[in-house]
Amino acid sequence: MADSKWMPRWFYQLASPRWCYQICGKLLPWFTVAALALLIGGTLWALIFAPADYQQGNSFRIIYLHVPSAILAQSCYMLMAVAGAIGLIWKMKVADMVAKACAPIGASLAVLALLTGAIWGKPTWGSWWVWDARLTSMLILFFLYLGVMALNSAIESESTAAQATAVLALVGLVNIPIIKYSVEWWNTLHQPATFKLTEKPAMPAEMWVPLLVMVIGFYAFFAVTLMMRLRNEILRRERRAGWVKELLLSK
Amino acid sequence: MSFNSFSEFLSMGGHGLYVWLSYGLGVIIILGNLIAPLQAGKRLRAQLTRRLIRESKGS
Amino acid sequence: MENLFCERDDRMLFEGLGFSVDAGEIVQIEGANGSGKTTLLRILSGLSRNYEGDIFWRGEPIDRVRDQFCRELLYFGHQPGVKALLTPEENLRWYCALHPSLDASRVAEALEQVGLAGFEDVPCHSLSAGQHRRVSLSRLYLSDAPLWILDEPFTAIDKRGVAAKEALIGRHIARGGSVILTTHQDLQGSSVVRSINLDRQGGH
Amino acid sequence: MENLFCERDDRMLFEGLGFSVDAGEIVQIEGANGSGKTTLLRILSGLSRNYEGDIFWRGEPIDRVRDQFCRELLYFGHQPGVKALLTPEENLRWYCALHPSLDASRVAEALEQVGLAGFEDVPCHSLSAGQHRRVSLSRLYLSDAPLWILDEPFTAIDKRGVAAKEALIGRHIARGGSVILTTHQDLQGSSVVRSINLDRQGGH
Amino acid sequence: MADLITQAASERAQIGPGGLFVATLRRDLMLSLRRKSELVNPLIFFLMVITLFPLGVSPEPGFLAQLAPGALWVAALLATLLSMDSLFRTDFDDGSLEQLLLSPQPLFIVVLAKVLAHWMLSGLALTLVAPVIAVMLFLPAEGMPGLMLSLLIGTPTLSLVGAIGAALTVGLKRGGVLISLLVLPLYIPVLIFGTSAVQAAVTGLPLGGYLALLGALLALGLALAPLAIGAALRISVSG
Amino acid sequence: MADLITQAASERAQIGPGGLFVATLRRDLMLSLRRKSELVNPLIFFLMVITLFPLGVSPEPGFLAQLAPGALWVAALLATLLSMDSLFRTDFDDGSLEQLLLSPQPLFIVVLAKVLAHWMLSGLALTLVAPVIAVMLFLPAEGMPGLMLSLLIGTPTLSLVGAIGAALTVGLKRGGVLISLLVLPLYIPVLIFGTSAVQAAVTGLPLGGYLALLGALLALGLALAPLAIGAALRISVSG
Ligand code: HEM
Ligand SMILES: Nc1ncnc2c1ncn2[C@@H]1O[C@H](COP(=O)(O)OP(=O)(O)OP(=O)(O)O)[C@@H](O)[C@H]1O
Ligand SMILES: Nc1ncnc2c1ncn2[C@@H]1O[C@H](COP(=O)(O)OP(=O)(O)OP(=O)(O)O)[C@@H](O)[C@H]1O
Ligand SMILES: [Mg+2]
Ligand SMILES: [Mg+2]
Repeated sequence: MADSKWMPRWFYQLASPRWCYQICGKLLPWFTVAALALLIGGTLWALIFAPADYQQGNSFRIIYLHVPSAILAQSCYMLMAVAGAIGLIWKMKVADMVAKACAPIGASLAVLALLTGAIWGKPTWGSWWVWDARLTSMLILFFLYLGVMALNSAIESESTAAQATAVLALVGLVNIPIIKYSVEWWNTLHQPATFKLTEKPAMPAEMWVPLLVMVIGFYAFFAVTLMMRLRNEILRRERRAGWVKELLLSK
Repeated sequence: MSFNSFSEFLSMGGHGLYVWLSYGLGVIIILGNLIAPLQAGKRLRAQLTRRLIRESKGS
Repeated sequence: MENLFCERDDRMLFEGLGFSVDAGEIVQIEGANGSGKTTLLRILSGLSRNYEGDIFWRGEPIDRVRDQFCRELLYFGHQPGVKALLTPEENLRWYCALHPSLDASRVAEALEQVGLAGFEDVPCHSLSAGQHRRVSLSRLYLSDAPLWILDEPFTAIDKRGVAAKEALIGRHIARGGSVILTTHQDLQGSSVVRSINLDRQGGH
Repeated sequence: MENLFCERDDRMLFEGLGFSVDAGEIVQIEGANGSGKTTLLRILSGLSRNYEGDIFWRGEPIDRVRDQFCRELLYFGHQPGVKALLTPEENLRWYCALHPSLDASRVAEALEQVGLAGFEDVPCHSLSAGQHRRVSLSRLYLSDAPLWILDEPFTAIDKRGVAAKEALIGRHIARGGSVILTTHQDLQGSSVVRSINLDRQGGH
Repeated sequence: MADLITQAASERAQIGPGGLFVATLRRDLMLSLRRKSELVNPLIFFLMVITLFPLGVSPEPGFLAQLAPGALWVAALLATLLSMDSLFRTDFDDGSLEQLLLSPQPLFIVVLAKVLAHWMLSGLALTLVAPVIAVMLFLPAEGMPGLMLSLLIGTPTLSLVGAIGAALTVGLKRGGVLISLLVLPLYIPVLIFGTSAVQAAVTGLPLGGYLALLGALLALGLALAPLAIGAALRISVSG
Repeated sequence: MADLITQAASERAQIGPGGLFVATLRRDLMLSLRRKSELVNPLIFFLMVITLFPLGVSPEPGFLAQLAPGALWVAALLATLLSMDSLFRTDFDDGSLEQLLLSPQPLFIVVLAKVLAHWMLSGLALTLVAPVIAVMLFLPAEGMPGLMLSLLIGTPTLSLVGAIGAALTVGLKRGGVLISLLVLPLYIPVLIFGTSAVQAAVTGLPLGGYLALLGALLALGLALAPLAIGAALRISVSG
């Protein structure tokens, strides 16, 4: 775009689908190895070596999936909205594609957080679902993802779909902190801490270190799947470009 | 090592169902997120290559 | 209007199309049903942004002078943009507020000229198909905008109505305006018509 | 069809209008916008019952033979009756189920004849204005009904399309059918046209 | 010669009333399924109501359980009512309704098919998701059969009666009657018997009586409503 | 010569942005008032909900009083949401929206006028009838000011946010999205603060904090929503 002269060089490069495709291809093996190592190591640690919680017993081990997926679901939304904004303002195609690739990953992670939470809730609170602040705001985040995905699939023209989705994601982004605080406030008002989530400082190191490993592993895994989706999306949209034709025919 | 035997490990102190259900779901979702783009990518490449070959023959 | 230059690149419908419209000129876009006339007009008017290529208005890229361009444009699409629950007069008054190039003081006159005298305060849903479109067409009588983009303006209009509209377009041209239009009927009275045929273009 | 006789009495639009349509005849209803053409056609087809007077079908008052009349009538109104969300083919299939005079086995052929081959499975909302109307018009190719009532069938259709439709009407007439239609364009090829002008009538 | 034409038509394999019924049902289902964005998609509405009540009223399980039977039935009723307007309006706007009235096939067939399609995507769909929603509202498990049976028998009546209102108001461009006001009084008996059935089921009382009453209302509706709808449509289009 | 034309236009007494705002407001109000038969007329919807709850759930005053704040706010929210879809859809269908986007006047003026018109016939109307309805649901008299104030400050935000969803979905003919799905998550904070304010008022707690929060949301909405709506409209029409 003519009026974005002040953008640094790497930004331009990122904007080139071809460059982006190649750099993703180079990074993918490294991230895959890291993700696998961290996730498998973390899971073994979490399941076998970490001590049981004195209150919740072994059901506590669900935390090693639950918390990373919950954190990732939120980070993913932020990435999606930021990428959407970049696509909207600078008309950068790659950013649109990143935003589009984020939505299904984020939604699946939100599902994982919701399901593991629900499963955890049964032994801990005695019911699959309660209208608790965190649960409710996670459910709403999931709805936001659904909305973004539905809107994207409903619009046929790809550039229009990307723009519309970006607007929605941005509006949702403004709203996420508002939802979080309103829901938390609402809940503490009506239902004074019947069920308090375990607080972080209360955790000994042999419990939270594997958690940290899992969280980092989840980030690596997120990067892997995002890059894979992004590469597909680049290929699909740039199918008329010369370099894609060369690439495909060279194989 | 916080378990003394394998059966103890499986039962997770009575919470086996919940723990294994969660981890099962976790594995499914992680693998799904890896397999889905892999397969979509394969299909897409095959489809695009086929079209390219068709077009280059056609012209 | 010195120079309007327009160049487009689109995959399916037309490729490498380029033309310019000068003051005092009528450009008629021709083509069979589905050949992309409406699509082209929507792109030219700035409604649709799904295109590749450049459009210039008075020598400037259109995105730079969007505001000025809107001020000087009158667009008439397939849908007449007439509210069935409002009367012709109410419909027009709103358009006058919306677009500075429309002269609110001549609404009654315009309605009379399109043959709707006596129907000013009938809600549009009890007008006939042709009268409905005439309500929207009466904007042409109010407009000072130099560029008119008209998509099949004569649909459902009777012969006398068509003749009157053609005369109006002729007068607009004479005043130095320009018109881009599509129609499946032949333009009869008008002289300075240049036509662009979309059927020749592209793979459709 | 031996004898169709029709007589109407209405306050505002037309008074003492009376005409009959024979087999192999085209009757063109003429008149300016708002002169009552659509109103007349809706009355004739039995959609509107707000009239005074008598209409006969094959010599019988129409209310007596409503069922038979519906079976032998094809009506085409201002609104094309095409669902934007369905594909042309799905649209037509439903019409075939609705009306026994339409031949479901020829849907593909009819779509090809109106120039929509290749668009069978595109939802109608992404068709152009003319293509949209063509979907509805393709019912004419399917129909065995002796009487066609067509309200401005050529709107938004390009010239080649109009010629094809006129040829079709000609064939229908030759087979002994009859047609009542309105249009603001001139019928070119057709021979046996009798026209009835509503402008002369009534106080409008 | 003219008679030849007519004869040709009658010789062809004709699509009878049964075929028309199926074709209309398919068409209407297809239309609704393609237009997923339809605002008052009854299922979405249902889910919305269920999310909003805990947030708006109180998340307390005991209170929600008490609220559940009524809230579910009120939501079902509103969902039906809100989706009713579009039953004939889209057909009217695009001209299909005129074509429908000019068909020589019996009108009540098309009408019944349209109402059935509407019910399948509102009443039936609601009945099927009701258990899930009831769990989220902490309705006791004993109430489930009563809830599902009463919805299954009661909602078709809602669709039939609502269609009369929709047919009466379809031609109105301006002013006049409100479909809700026409229809709501007729809905009240269904609502009362329906919630009574659920409450009876929850408290373990026999609910056969309520279900029989709902069934009687349905039979009455099936017998009379199609005629009324057909007549109302003819009047609306002619006006 | 061409420049003469442009000059003529600029010499005439022009209708400025203020005039456009008033004209659009008048037009939208007129349209809604003429189309009285509109199904999702928020007031009718509100009244319906209030009639149905005592019938469907329980006529007990104590229970109803407890239900009232939430039910009123949920009804207000649903009424807004359901009437939202038509905000731009009718303009889109008949081509006025294209004209609107081609106007040289700032888009947010028209958008604000349309949202204001919508709010006057939904949120404002609801606020005005809310006391009557609250009495019918046995809401204690102490709750009234809280109810009215929270509705007055909260409902404009609902209209503003809903309009974003309406603008995003207006071009969609087929499939996919549900305006409700898009907008509902964004409504939750308003619902929570709104009902909290009413409940605080009923129990005699200070409600200034909640009202301030609702006001902050409104300010945020007023600042950002018109931009988002305008962008969304351009995107939708272009697609
Ligand atoms: C469907 C049910 C549940 C959902 C949707 C849910 C959601 C969440 C979310 C969104 C977080 C925040 C992650 C972050 O950003 O740090 C979280 C953290 C957490 N959850 Fe859950 N949760 C659920 C059930 C449970 C249950 C039943 C427990 C255990 C009793 C639990 C224990 C925790 C813990 C210990 C944390 C970490 C706290 C922290 O790091 O701040 N959750 N959950
Ligand atoms: N629903 C209605 N209520 C009241 N008056 C109506 C209604 N529909 C049409 N009219 C009036 O009846 C007259 C005839 O309308 P009609 O639609 O028959 O005209 P037409 O000859 O078909 O015109 P066109 O060529 O524009 O289609 C018009 O003057 C119109 O104002
Ligand atoms: N929303 C849409 N999505 C996808 N394709 C579309 C859409 N609208 C139009 N098209 C396609 O684009 C082509 C051109 O349409 P357009 O409306 O520009 O034709 P037109 O020349 O104006 O025809 P007409 O004379 O019938 O008005 C058509 O083949 C149509 O099928
Ligand atoms: Mg066109
Ligand atoms: Mg007419």
